[in-house]
Formats: sequence, structure tokens, C-alpha cells
Amino acid sequence: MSEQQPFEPKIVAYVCNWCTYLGADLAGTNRLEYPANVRIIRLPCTGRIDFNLIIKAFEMGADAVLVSGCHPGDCHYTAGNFHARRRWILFRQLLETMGIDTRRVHFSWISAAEGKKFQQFVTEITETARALGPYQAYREICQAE
Amino acid sequence: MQNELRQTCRRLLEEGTVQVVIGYGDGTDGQTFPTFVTRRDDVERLVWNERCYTNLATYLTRPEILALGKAAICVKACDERALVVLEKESQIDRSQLVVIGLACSTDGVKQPKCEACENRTPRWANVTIGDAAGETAKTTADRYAALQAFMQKTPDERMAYWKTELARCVKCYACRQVCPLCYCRQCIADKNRPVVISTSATLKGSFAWQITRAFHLGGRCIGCDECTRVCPAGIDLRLLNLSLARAAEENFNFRAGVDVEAEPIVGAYSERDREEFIR
Amino acid sequence: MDIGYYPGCALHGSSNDYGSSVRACLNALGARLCELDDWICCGATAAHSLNHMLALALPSRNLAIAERQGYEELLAPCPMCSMELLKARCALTASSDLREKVSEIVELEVQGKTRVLNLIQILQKIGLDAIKQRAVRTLKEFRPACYYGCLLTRPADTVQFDDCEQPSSMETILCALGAEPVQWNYKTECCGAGMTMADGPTTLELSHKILSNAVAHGANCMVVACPMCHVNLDMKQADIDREYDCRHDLAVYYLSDLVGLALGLDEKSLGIDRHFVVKR
Amino acid sequence: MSRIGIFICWCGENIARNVDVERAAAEVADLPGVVCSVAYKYMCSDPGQSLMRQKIVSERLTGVVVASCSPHMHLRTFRKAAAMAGLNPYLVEMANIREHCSWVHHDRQQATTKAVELIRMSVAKVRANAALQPISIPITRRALVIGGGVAGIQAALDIADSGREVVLVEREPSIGGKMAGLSETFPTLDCSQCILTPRMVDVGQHPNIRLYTYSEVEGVEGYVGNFKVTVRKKARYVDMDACTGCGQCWNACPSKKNLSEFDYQMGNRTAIYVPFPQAVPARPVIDRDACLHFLKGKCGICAKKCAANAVKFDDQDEVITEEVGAIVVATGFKLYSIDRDQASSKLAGYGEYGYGQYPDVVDALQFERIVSASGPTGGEIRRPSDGQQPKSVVFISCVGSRDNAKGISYCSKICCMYTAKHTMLYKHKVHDGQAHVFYMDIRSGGKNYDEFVRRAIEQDGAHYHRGRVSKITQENGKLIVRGVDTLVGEPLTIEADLVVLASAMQPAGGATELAQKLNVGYDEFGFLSESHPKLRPVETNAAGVFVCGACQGPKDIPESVAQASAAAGKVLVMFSNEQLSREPEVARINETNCAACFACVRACPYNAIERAEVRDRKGQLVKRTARVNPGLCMGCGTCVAICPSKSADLEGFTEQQVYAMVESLV
Amino acid sequence: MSGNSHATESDVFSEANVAACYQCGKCSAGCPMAEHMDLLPNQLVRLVQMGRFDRAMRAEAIWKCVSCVTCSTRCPKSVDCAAVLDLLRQAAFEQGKVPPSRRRTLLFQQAFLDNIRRNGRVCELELIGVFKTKAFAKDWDLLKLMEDAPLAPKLMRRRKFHFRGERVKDRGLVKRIFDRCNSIKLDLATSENS
Repeated sequence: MSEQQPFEPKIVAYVCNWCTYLGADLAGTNRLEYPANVRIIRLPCTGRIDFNLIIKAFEMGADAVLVSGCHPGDCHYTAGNFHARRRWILFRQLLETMGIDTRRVHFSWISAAEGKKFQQFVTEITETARALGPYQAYREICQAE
Repeated sequence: MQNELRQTCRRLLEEGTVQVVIGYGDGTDGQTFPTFVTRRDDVERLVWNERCYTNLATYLTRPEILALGKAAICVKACDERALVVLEKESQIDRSQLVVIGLACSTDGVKQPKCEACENRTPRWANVTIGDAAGETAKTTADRYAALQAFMQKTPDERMAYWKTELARCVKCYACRQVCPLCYCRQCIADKNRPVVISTSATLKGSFAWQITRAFHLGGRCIGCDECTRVCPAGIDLRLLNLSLARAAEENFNFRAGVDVEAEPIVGAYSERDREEFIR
Repeated sequence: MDIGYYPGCALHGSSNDYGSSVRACLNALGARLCELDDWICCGATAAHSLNHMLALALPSRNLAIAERQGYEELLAPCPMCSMELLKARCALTASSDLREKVSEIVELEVQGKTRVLNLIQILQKIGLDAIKQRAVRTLKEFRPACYYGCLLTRPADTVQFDDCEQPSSMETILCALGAEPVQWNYKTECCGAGMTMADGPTTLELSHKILSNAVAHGANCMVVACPMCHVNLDMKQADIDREYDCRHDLAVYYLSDLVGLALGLDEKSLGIDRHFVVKR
Repeated sequence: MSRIGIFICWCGENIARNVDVERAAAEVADLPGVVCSVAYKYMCSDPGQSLMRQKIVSERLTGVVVASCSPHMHLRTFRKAAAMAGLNPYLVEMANIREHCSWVHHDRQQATTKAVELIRMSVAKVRANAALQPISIPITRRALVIGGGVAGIQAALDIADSGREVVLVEREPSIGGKMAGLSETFPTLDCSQCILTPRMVDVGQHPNIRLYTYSEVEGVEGYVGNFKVTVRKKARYVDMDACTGCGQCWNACPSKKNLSEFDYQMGNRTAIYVPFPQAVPARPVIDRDACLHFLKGKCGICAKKCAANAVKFDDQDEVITEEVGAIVVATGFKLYSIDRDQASSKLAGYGEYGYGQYPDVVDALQFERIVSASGPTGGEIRRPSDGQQPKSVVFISCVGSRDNAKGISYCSKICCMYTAKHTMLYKHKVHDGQAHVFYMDIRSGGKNYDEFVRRAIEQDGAHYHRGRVSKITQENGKLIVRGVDTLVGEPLTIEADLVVLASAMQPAGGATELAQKLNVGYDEFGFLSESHPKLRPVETNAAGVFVCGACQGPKDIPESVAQASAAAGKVLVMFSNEQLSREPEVARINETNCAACFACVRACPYNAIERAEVRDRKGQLVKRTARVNPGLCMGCGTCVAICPSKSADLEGFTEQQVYAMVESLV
Repeated sequence: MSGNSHATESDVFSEANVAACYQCGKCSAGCPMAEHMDLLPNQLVRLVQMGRFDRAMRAEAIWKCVSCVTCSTRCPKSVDCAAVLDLLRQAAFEQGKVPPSRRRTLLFQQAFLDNIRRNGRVCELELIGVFKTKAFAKDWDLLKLMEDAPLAPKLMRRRKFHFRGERVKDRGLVKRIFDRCNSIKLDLATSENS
């Protein structure tokens, strides 16, 4: 990245196939523009999304991570999002203790009908990540010998 | 008391109730070490003193110990919680195990973890040796005092702390080896298709490893602090364990291994779990 | 057995017959009542009608005294008092903020730990067997209508006593002593106690319905465990008779009166001679 | 070594306007393993697809990435096309460069960069893809229907009429359920038995229906298409085959004063009895607790009277195993009782209504029997206590229903209608009587329903009072009902001769235990949970198990019947194939590495993971392991995330595939 | 919502679960005083639900209530109707909205509290005296004033008559408790559409 260009954060989004992925599709169908920083990785369910993936994203240089799925009660697999939610409750505590920047880890429920919410949320977290700047701390961890 | 312990173990072996007793033996340098007694005359090697701090539950899942036959195990009240977790996770069959409870007196084992000790009498034992000093009610604040103090630091300071601390980690995996609840046949850290945790002893690998280790103990860690005790680099791993233990207690009213009846929180959920952090 | 005792104003005033009765009966059963030091009025209907905080503070002061004196259990034979004490206790245990605030108001630390018991609960605690053992005579000539009124069983969440619609605890005790309580419909209807002074006619009407129903179901007396119910059904019975042109002629006993009689106590020590309607 | 082909779609201008597709094609051409990278105007068109098929053959491709629209749009299309060209369809992945890129990013530079990255991610993934074969499960094309009420009867007949075998299990001695005991039905007032009993006879005589009455489902094993069900046939003490149903036995039985279950304890029956004359099967059963032979060891009059020698005092329970491919649950409902003692601690009774101690306070089903021509009073309306004709009847709605304090928050849905019906039936028989109804709302949505209620009020003169009843007492043989009319704003006391309670509908007893055996979910009240309230109303989350009727929620006869036919339809769709074909994107467990902590077993929303044992040839236990039943797994991957050693993995979204995608991010 | 209508979470009434009321009227059906009320308990709860506190406060009914708690006990939605009436009484009292026809009820309760404030316990004779004077003397209603006088000798005969009631030792404390409680007023949004 050259010095002149403004900083563009890299954002990895792990989303479920049935709600948030479709919500992003709807944002597209409705031509709702949002920053091009997010890279969506489609998984069947938030229940499938392991915390290691979040760490892996930071290791790969992500400046922010988004995990998103169906609203409670709407899970295509009945309860995958409930399992995910419980894991996130614990995982967030661990991030806090490690001093990992929780402003860079986002969780959301975005349904297939919420194209607008997807657009707004992705825009918001991109702007947050821009404001925070590159995640220098984790890059240092990854570069240390 | 030591005599009572030896007598009990002798009887168990004589009567054929068990084939092996997992207990403490005296070491050369004033330490104790895990001892596996299979012959009744060897019970004299068993000791019970203030240096018996290791958590022997970790041996219960080892294939080489399982091969010795039905076991009796010596546990303190704190160690015993590991048995509860192991039983919930189908790793031990409680009916096939004789638990010899060792009650701690206040001038018994002295370890940092003893500061937070609440209950000195094993509750789940078949036989209990010795008289305990009684219970000391502790509040949540007492239990997580060390964590609370640490959390006074800013996030950046915490990050800096772990960078310094984990830089010393040599990935010897002593923390994994000693943990009574790390019983996987193949650890995720040793997985290579894909590599989930970088195998080299760099800071990146150490972070990933310690996050993973701590998280895998979330809602399971019983706080025996063996990981911290054995860490050759002297990293205070306890803080990570405490943070998840506190999250489990605060959010799910759950303390691993304390209530024999309580179902594990791992693999379970409630529709009312909090979600104010989810947008 | 030493029990903390909160008599309340009525038992020290015009309902001193109830006071005598409770003391005599429980003493005979081996319970010693230890009156709270310098207790104050619970505030009754007036306080909870006009000042929410006062209705919490007055009983809280008494709970605080009980705590200071180390009573784990407190007998309040007047259901109004015991309900007010329990209401305060519930509120105090539910909120630490309130505990702090009220402690400040009443100038004494209060936790709301003391368990508050009514007369029936004390008798239950003593135990039916123990009471039966000490009984020297049967109550078989009594066919009482057991009248619980409002506040012995209500509000149900607060007082957590008996079944608020079909209570039976008094019957259980009296049956054990040989009495034959009748089944009737007005066990938990209100006698209008809160209005005795302010709205006399209302009280007379409600009490009249109660007495009539008891008589219609074959009762030869009534049993209550509340000083206010007693006032309305006993002292006011003559007024009721006059107002409705009838003659109920129904003696109204406190539960402790009948238990006391079974224990062999005389009418005088139980204060029965101080009732208005007296059956020969 | 992979040979991957990349096909980038212009989607006309849709993609090409904001993404420089040619540049993208050029940039990804050099990615490792990529052997061809082309852009085309419309990949989903016939020429587009044939281009792909051509390249698969000519370039001997081992993997394909189509960069175009959302996989929800065309993944299936391209996988099918690949299959036609001989490539395993699961070696095709897509990169969504339309919905997630060209349509939402208007800066051509940025959009193109992102498109390239998305393609790179998909290439990384497809390199780790494996050829998968669809899972096919053989199915037993027989169905089990549990419950022989109107819903179960309908479902069984529909399935049987299509030529498939049905096993129908009913707990009571006869099928017919609650409907058999009803008098007339709303909104037509046609006789319940007249419309139901012919259907019952059809069931009894149907060559494809195997009927087990007086029987219960004891256990269910297996999974969709392959259930093994054990049914306990309770000892009936009557040989069903020998008996002719002539009635000599029950006419002669000396034990006559036993309360009839069918008449809800308001009439009597003998110890050997058929519950009602039109019972199917028309075979009696002996009530052990009432039979003098069993109680005192002597009698046996029925056996002596029986010309067919059908009475068997030594009859035993029999356990039968049936193999079926699908299960329809139609266990129906029971009424909430206002008694002090409740089946569940969550419920409370109505002390204010006397906890049911007044004999003339009856529930709605009892009133149906009182009105019914076949009932204990022969259809004359007389009250239980003294047989007098009640001149004033109070009907109370929402007893238990919508009463959170008693533990039930839901509306029982049918009470408004049958209460209106009750007032009509009463008025038609007692012309000088007055019906009063206490209600909160009148819920009469449905064809001809509201008109029906209005008729009860306007033509038959039922007095409707809006308000709840606070207390019922009894004085001088009258029931004193203290209510209120909130529309007038006055309390209202009515002296009634009979009070009829429209008690809440609850799931039939034992429904939750059955649901647990079937792995079907249920709500806090015990109603079974459908898979989706709108789109999958008769399916459950247990594949192959369907629900219909009041076991799923309060409903009336038309709805129960409609739902039953729907369930039968779903069963028949399943039975239209010999094998069940399922997507192969399911979880699998590395059994060598599994540490058998069984967290996945707890977490699996489908109970698709079981505890298994690995044994060597001698039968010695080698190790324990979790094992996925691919017939049940729906592929959510919750097990993968929860498995600490990652011994669980999910085909189509394997750890390797997902990590490859993340690692491809630069 | 524009702040002035429906009861909200922060309301003093929210603890009484007023929002849950679905107007079944069971409170009114069981109320022993319903026949004498100008507004039924369910109507009062409705007014509170609508934020129409003023109308509710001015009802005679709230002063007819005998605080028997039957309404709350039988409520299918666990609305604490009795508490709602308590709060309405307090508000009406604080805001001077007690209807003249129910003045006597208020006078009695005031006299009752004054009595406790002075003595710490109820002094019956003093209470009756003060109340009767305030309630009836002004109107020269001597009949009412002396209504209960014939009871006096009967009570005396039964040793139930005390010229001087009991008083607590620390009467200063009682006064302080009263003053502190009196300084806490109910905070109702009183703005009404009318």
C-alpha cells in the first residue's frame, strides 16, 4: 500500500448461507452501494463458524471481522445460531482479556430480508475500521520472530 | 492419616476392588510425584502431605493407565471437580472408579490456588481420608480477584502484557500435557490439514495456541492451575482460564465440576442467552 | 420455644382479648412470646393508601428491630400487621437499593431476613400432635365456620400461606381437636375492616353477608384469626342485627380461644368474657 | 494436480459495467492450478453452459469456478451442467461477483479488484473440493399413524387409499377419539357420529390398514425411511379374531357400576365393555380393575355366555415390532381440568371455581355427552347432581386459556365456536331455559363461523356477557356465579342450575414422552413443534416424522382433517421414490481421532450424531466414537465448530476448504 | 408515542404490571365493593393504561376500596390491581383530588397516620375523637358525632377502653420516618388530553 493512498481496511465476513448471505444478495438486487472492503465467506450456518476462523482472519491481515447469521428463532437448522451465540459470549470475554480489539470483531443477526441492514452495517464497520486504522498490534504479533 | 490412606489402598488392592491406585509418592528433592501402585505391598510408597499439589485426574484418561485395569484415584476437593467434568464428557465411568478423597487441612497444600479455596472436603468420593478445615465461603469477587486486578489495565496494556509474556512461550505444550481436561487423541495444534494453529514457536503461534487452549477449556476448566504451575516460562495462564470461568458463571450461572447434576454448557444453549453485543 | 412477638396496636388496644388469648394459648403450648422493643405501628391501610414509602418504612423499622434483637421468626397475630411486614420483607429482599434507602429512613440497618408468621403458622410449627397431646377436652360441640378474611391468605405471593381460594388450615387444627367445622362460601370474602370507621354501612353489609352464609351452612359459631374481623363480626353484630332486622346470635371466637379451651384454659384467661356476643 | 477452469460471466452489462471481466480473467489465469480462464456474456445461457462443458472435456478439468451471480441463483444450474460433461457436480464452486460486487460497488477499479479476490477465494476452495456422491437411503414404504382420532383416521385412510400400508396405533379400545363423543358440530350442526362412524368403519375394513387399538407406541429406533417401532398391545382378555361382537358378554356382566370413560364419568359401563356402540373394532375389552374374576377370583359369567369362546382371562400384553418409513403423529388433545392437583407444577387449578367440587360444574366435553343422543341422559339435558333439567345455564369461556396466572397463555381457539353451539343445542332442547355466556372476546374467524355465533345470540337468544367470572359458590342447590359485564360496567351475579366450562385444550397425556421418543420438539405447553410455521406446517425437525391435528396446537375438526391430509400428502411424496436421495453435504467424524467427549451429540439440532463403539474382529471394544447418521444430518456444521480436535468436518464446507479461502486473502 | 398517553415502563404503575391488563373484568367481578363504585377496578386500570390518571384519581371508587386484594389475587394476567388503587389514592391525596363525597375516608386515614406520627402506635380513643371531630363536628352532625358513644361503657365493662393509648419511647424517630417518607412524592405524568 503506498503512503499516499488512504487506508482501506480489509474485512472478512463469515456469514450463514440462509440469512445473511441472502441479505447481502438482496442488498445487491436492490443496488444498495457499500464499501468494497468486505470479503464474504459463505458457510451453512453460524453454528459452523469456529472462533479459530476469527483468529485466522486476523493472522491473514484482516482489520476487522464480521460474523453474521439468522436472527434467533429463524435458524435454518433450528438452533445453530443459539450455539454460536453462546460461544461468542465466552469468546468475547477471552478477547477482552487478551486485549484483542473488540471494536474489530462484530456480530450481527441479518435476515434474508434485511438487505438494507446489511448495507448499513457493512458500511458502518468499514468506517469504524478505517477510523481505527490498520490492526497494527496483531500484525506485530504475526511478524514477530 | 497417611496410614489410613495406605490401609485403605491396601484393602482395595487386596480385595481386588481395583488393580491400580493412582496416588502421590515422595520424590527426592522434597517434591511429590504421581505414583501408580499395583501391588499391595507398594502402598507404603503412598504419601499425603502439603506437597501433594498435582492433579492426578489427568492420568485417568491416559491409555497406559487405563491398561492397568480398574483404578482408585486420590483426589483433593479441588481436583475432584475434574472428575465431574470428565464424567459429563463420557471420559470416565464413575461406577468403574474408586475415588479416594483427601481432605485438606488449612495447613495442608499451599499453592496460589489455595487462596481461593472454598471447599476442602471432596464430595464425590467413595472414601475420604482426614479431616477438612471446613468451608470458606467465597464470593464471585474473591474467585476472580486476580482477573479483576488484571482487567484494570487498558486493552492496549493487556495486549502488550500478553505480547511480552507469550514471547517466552516455547510451545512445549506442558500446559496441555498436565491438564486433566486436555484428553484429545489428536490435538488441534497438531493438525496439519489445514493448519489451524501455526506450529512454530513464534508469537503468532503462541497467541493462536493459548487462545485455543483457553477457549477449549471454556465452561470446562476447573481451576486447578496446573497449567500455570508447570509452565517453564512462568506465564500466568490462569488469567485466561479465569476469564472464561467468570464468563461462564456470570452468563450461565455455571461453574465447571462444582455441581454433579448440572449439565455442561458446552454443546448446550438457552434461548435466553444474552445478546446485547450482537447487532 | 422463644418467639419474637409483634402484637400490633389492636392487640394492645380494643382487641386486647385477642392478645390475652394468643398469649394464654401459646404459653400453654410451651411457647414464650418475646415482645419486640419499642415496636411501632405497621401503618395499616392508611399508610399503603396514602404513602407508598411510609407503608414500607413503618414495618421495616419493626423488621429492623427484630433483626437487631436476633429473632429469626416473628409472630404477628394480626393479619394486617403480618401482611404489611411480609410486604416490606419481600420488597427489601428484592432490591438492595431499597434496603439501603429504607435503612436510612428507619435509622437502622434492615435486611428483611426475619420470617414473619401468623398465628396459624405458629400452631402448625408447634405441631398438631403436640397440641392434641396437651388437649384435655374435645371441641365436639363446636360447629364453627372458619373465617380467614382477606389478608391471612392474600396477596398470595406475599404471604405464601395456605390456599388463597379454599384455605383449610384452621379446619385442620380444629378437626384434630374434635370440632366439626362447616363447609361454607365466605371463608375469604372481605368483612370491610379497612372501612369500619370511615364507612360504617359498608362494613355492616359485608359482615352481614358473611354471618348469614355461616348460619345458612349450619355453623354454631365463627372462628377468626384477625382482630379486625372480630370487631366487625362480634362487636358490630348487634348493629348488624339492628340494621338488617335479624338475629344472628353467633359467637365469634379467635382460633386461639378454641385451641385454648381444648387445652383446658378458662374463658377469662382467654379473654372470651370480653367478647360482645356470648353464648351460654 | 488440479486443473481448474474459471468462467467469468458478464451477465450482460450487470457485471461487466462495474467489473472489468476481461482484466479479471487475465489476472486469475495465473493462479496455481488454473488451466483456463475465460469470460463470457451469459454463462447461464445454453451457449455459456456448453462452453463450460466443452472446456471441462477439452481441458480435462478437475474443478470449475463460475464467477457470476449468487450461488442461490445458479449453483445448481452449473453443477448440473458439469455433471453432464462428466465432472462431479460438487467440484463446481461459484464466486458471487454480481450481487456481492458489481451491483453494490460502483467504482470500477475497486469492484474489479474485489471480483478478482472473490474468484481467487473460490479457486482456493475448489482446489480442496472432493467429489461427492448423493446419499441415497432405501425407504420402507409403509407408514405409522399414532392416534386414531379424526386426524389419525383421515391420515391413515389417505395413505392407505394410495395403496401404501398403514399401521394405525390407538391407545383406547376403539378409534374415534374425542370426535366420537361429540353431539353436533359447528357451524353446520351436523351429527358428529353420523359423519365420523362411516370413516371409522372404513379404517376397520381397509385392506391396507393394520389397526392396533388398546395399544401404545413403546419405542422408536432408526431414522427417516427406516424406523423400527415397537408397539405394546395391552392385554384385552378377549380374542379379537374369535369374538363376533355379539354383546352376550357385556349384557350378562354383573359388574355394572363402573364409570364410563367415554361419558366422562357421567354414565356407567360394565367390566367387559365396548366404549360405545359404534366402536371400531366392535370388540369388547375387560377392565381388570372392575372385573370380578380378577378382583375376587370368581365369576367368569362372560366366558360362560360367550359362544365363540373368545374370553381369555390369561391374555398377556404383546409387544410387536413394525418397520415403517414415515410416522404421522396425531395424538390429539385433552381438556385442562380446574382441579387442585395438576399434572404439571406450571399449572394451577381454579380454587375460585371450587376446584371442581360442585357436580353441576361440568366441562365442555361432558356437556357434549349431556346433549348427545347417545349420551348418559339419552340426549335430554339434565344436570348431573339431581337429574333436573337446568333452566339457567352459564357457559364460561377461557377457563385456563389465556390465563397466565393458571399457567396457560394461549387461546384454545375452538371454545368460542363450540360455546355458541352449546347455547344453541341447549336452547333447542330447553325452550324456556336461558343460556348465559361469559366471554372476553368472540373469536369466530372461519367460513360461516361468525354467522353461526350471531345466530346463537340473535335467534336463539343466548345472553352474552363480556367479562370473566370471579367466583362460583353453591347455595341451596343453585350455583352462584359472580361475574361482570364490562360493557355495562356492572358486576353481575347469576344463579345457575348448570355451569359449563370451556376449558383449555392441552396436548393429550403422554404426548411429550412420545415426542422425546421421536426426537420431535415441543413447546412449553407440550404441543409438538412443526418444522416451519408457514412453509413446513406438518413436517417436524425429525426427518420422516409428521404431525397433524390438535397435538400440534389447538384446532377444530376441519383444520385437523385438512392438516391430516396434508401430512398424508407429505408421506406419499416421500413414498413416491424407492430411495431417499439426500445432498451429500453432511458432517462426518474422523473416528480414529474422535475423543468421544460427545459435545457434538449434545449440540446436534437433529440428533443425527450417535455414540458408537468401534470393535475389533473379536468383538473387543477398541474405542468409542461419535458417528454421524447421514440420513439425519442436515449439514449445519455445528458439530464442526464445537469439536475441539476438529474430528468432525462438514463435506462441502470442510476445514480445508474454508481455511484455503481465508488463506487466499492477501 | 408522545409521552402523555399510555403508561410506560418508567411509570410508577409498571411494577403493578398494568400493561398486561386485557380487560377481562375478573377484578370487578370479584370485588366486594364493585356495586358501590362509580368506576369499576378494571375501568380504573384501563384509565391508568391510557395515561388518564386525572380521571382515575378523581373516582370515588378508589376510596370505596376495602383493600381486600381479591382483585390482584384472581387476576389472570397478574396485574396488581390493589397496588394500582393504592397508588391512585396516594396521588389523589397528594394532588388534592379526593372527591368531596369521600372526604371522610381520607380524613380517617389522615387522622390514623397523624395518630401514629404522634404516638408511634394507634391510640384508639384519640383517633376516634380526632376523626369524629374533623368529620362531623364541622357539619354539626351530632348524631354521627356521638354515634359510637354508647359503645364506650360496653367497652369499659370489657376492659377494652383506654383513655390513654400506648406511646413508643422514641417518638422523635417516628416523626423523622414520617418526614422522610412524606418528602417522597409520587411522580405521575398528569398531563391529560382533556
